[in-house]
Amino acid sequence: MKFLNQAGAILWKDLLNEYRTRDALTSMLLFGLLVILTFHFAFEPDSLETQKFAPGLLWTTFIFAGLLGLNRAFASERENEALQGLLLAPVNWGAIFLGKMLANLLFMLLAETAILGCFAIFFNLSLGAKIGWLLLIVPLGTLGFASVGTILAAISMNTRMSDVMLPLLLLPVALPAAIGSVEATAAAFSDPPGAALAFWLKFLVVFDVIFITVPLLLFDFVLEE
Amino acid sequence: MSSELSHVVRLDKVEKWFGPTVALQGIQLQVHCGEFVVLLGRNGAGKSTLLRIIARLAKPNAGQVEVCGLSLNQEAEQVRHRLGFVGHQSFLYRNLTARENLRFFSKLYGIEDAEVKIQAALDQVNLQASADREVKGFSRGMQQRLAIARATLHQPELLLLDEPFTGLDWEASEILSHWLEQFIRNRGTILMVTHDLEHGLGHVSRWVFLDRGKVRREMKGNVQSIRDEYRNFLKEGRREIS
Amino acid sequence: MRSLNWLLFPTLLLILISLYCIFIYAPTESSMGEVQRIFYFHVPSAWTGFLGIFLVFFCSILFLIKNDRAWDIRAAAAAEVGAIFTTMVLISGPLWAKPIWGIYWTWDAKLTSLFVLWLIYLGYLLLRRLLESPIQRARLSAVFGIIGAIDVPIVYMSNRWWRTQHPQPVMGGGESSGLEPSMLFTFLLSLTAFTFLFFLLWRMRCRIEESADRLEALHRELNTRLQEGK
Amino acid sequence: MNFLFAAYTAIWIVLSWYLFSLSRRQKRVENELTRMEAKIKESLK
Repeated sequence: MKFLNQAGAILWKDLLNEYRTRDALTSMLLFGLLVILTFHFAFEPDSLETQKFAPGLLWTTFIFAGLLGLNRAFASERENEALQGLLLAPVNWGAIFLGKMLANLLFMLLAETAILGCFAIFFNLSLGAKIGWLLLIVPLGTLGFASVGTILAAISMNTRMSDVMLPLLLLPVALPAAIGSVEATAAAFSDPPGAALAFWLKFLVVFDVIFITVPLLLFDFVLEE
Repeated sequence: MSSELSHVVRLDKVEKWFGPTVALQGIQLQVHCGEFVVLLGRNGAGKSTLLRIIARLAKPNAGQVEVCGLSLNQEAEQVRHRLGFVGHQSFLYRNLTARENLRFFSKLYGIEDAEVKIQAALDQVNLQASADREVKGFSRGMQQRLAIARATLHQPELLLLDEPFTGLDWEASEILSHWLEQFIRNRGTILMVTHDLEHGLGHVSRWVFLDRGKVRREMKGNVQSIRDEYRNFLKEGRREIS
Repeated sequence: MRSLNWLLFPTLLLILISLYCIFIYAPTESSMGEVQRIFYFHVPSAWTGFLGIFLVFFCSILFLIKNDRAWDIRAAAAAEVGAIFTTMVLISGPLWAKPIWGIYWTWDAKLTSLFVLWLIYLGYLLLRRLLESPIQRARLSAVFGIIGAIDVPIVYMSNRWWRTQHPQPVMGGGESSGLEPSMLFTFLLSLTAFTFLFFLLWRMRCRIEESADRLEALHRELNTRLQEGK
Repeated sequence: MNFLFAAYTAIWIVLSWYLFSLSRRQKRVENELTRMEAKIKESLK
């Protein structure tokens, strides 16, 4: 029970910290809008084409906006030189991982809903019935990125070029989550939702389970001096 | 406040190196309950490394470390309940208010009826006025006082201080020294690292001289009596090197 | 070179024999012609690439359990040698695909997961270079080694299932499907030769790290002697 | 035919470069080691 309180405390601190500065959310959202702008000029899609490209474009925006958020994952500890304060506390470091991951997940989901909204408006995409499916696919896919991303952010924060190191480590490892999410979204977007949708959702669940338990076991080694 | 234990801190043949440079060699050190021990020495003598090893922020390459009778590797979590650390950095979150910082740490340390204790801690270091102001507006002195409140919120038995007086104005140093006296009076144990002899050393019970990673000498007595001893200790060290 | 002898000579011998088999003994494959001989070192180097990441996984776990520098050295060496072999695969693959399919790269499940494996290797090696403190470097690269290794089969699975949506020319059929006995023999021989070569290079790389550690220990020894002014 | 030759030489170039770099690193460390041992012996006198 103490484990959840501690994770909750870290989540509460990160939410409060983000509420005060709001720098992670704004940067992610602005980045999303910029990507949509570049997509417009790069592809000039009419609504038929965007229907076909939507899953790929959407998730590319989510992934790279998510990367910005993950880069900020341990920023509050780094900028305030407060990481040692956490290590001094009698905290199971898995709780730190859980708290940080949930915070990152929340920020990414918030940014993604906004980006999805802009996407629908700018590319006048009729989401309508698909919203239901998206409410299932987006969190599952983002959870995969948030969990692996949090532990890799904790690893790359110790290197000199952490904002270059994180994408380099995360993108190959999180590729299955990207494939699963895009395929599931594509299946959801086809009029009678494709048969593969159920399959890829199950795949995402398996990926998420693996990449939440493994980091929970390994996180003690990541924070040690 | 502290259990009757022969030694609060025991270091046995502790070694620490970073690649080719050796930081600590064969350290034998004991700190008994209620003692106020000060580690003296030039910068780079290994004082801070030693403190970080006791605070379990760093692991020794060899040797045994025991805090409050608990070995650091097995019972790390119990040790952290009994240990308070104040260093150069304050470990505080600048965008949160003083009260929110203390609330966060009280949750981490699992402290019951936290609000009452937070208010008491803030009164003790007289930061009640700015309790709900964001820490980023605090002076260095105020931050250090808040850091002390944070480090002692969970009533630790052992307080580790890493040059706490650096950068403090007169008033903050006074509050800090008074506060240390009080901590010692309630049978707490303090291990402090410093290289200046001006502040808060009224109640020191033992001085440990550290140089080039080794405990060279231990002395008792008040600040005045050891001042010149410390000066020629430094001169001696310098001659050997050159 | 004492400990290397039992590895060096058999490896050299195996390589020479397999070279002979690949170019002379094995018959030319009917449909693809001479260029099919690339198969005899393309697939074995892929196998050694996967062997490498498995060893990184295995040694990293043992390092985290035992906290013994020797396992960290073995993991790092396995990653470096594995990366070399994966590079060889990514060079020979397209050179084989061009004459047969007319295209340099097919996003086929095997080749794509090898490409991701290569990226994971590069991430691992770059991570090791960017981490200054030896303790942290060992531990953090072990953690990433484990995560990366767990990910490789998942990448292969997701690619294979992705493939079933729109099938593409699959690279050279199954490993040894429809091979004449002499071809099969040459393939297995080349496979053992590559495995021996892998372990030889791995052993050599470990020895360099070990002597570098001894050097560092001597430096420490010298520093303490000088400090003490003895 | 020349693709076979190209693939084959490419592989052996990569392998021999790596072998060469391994032996170079090995030699460098070994020289340093012998030099260091000499220095230690001399500082013992």
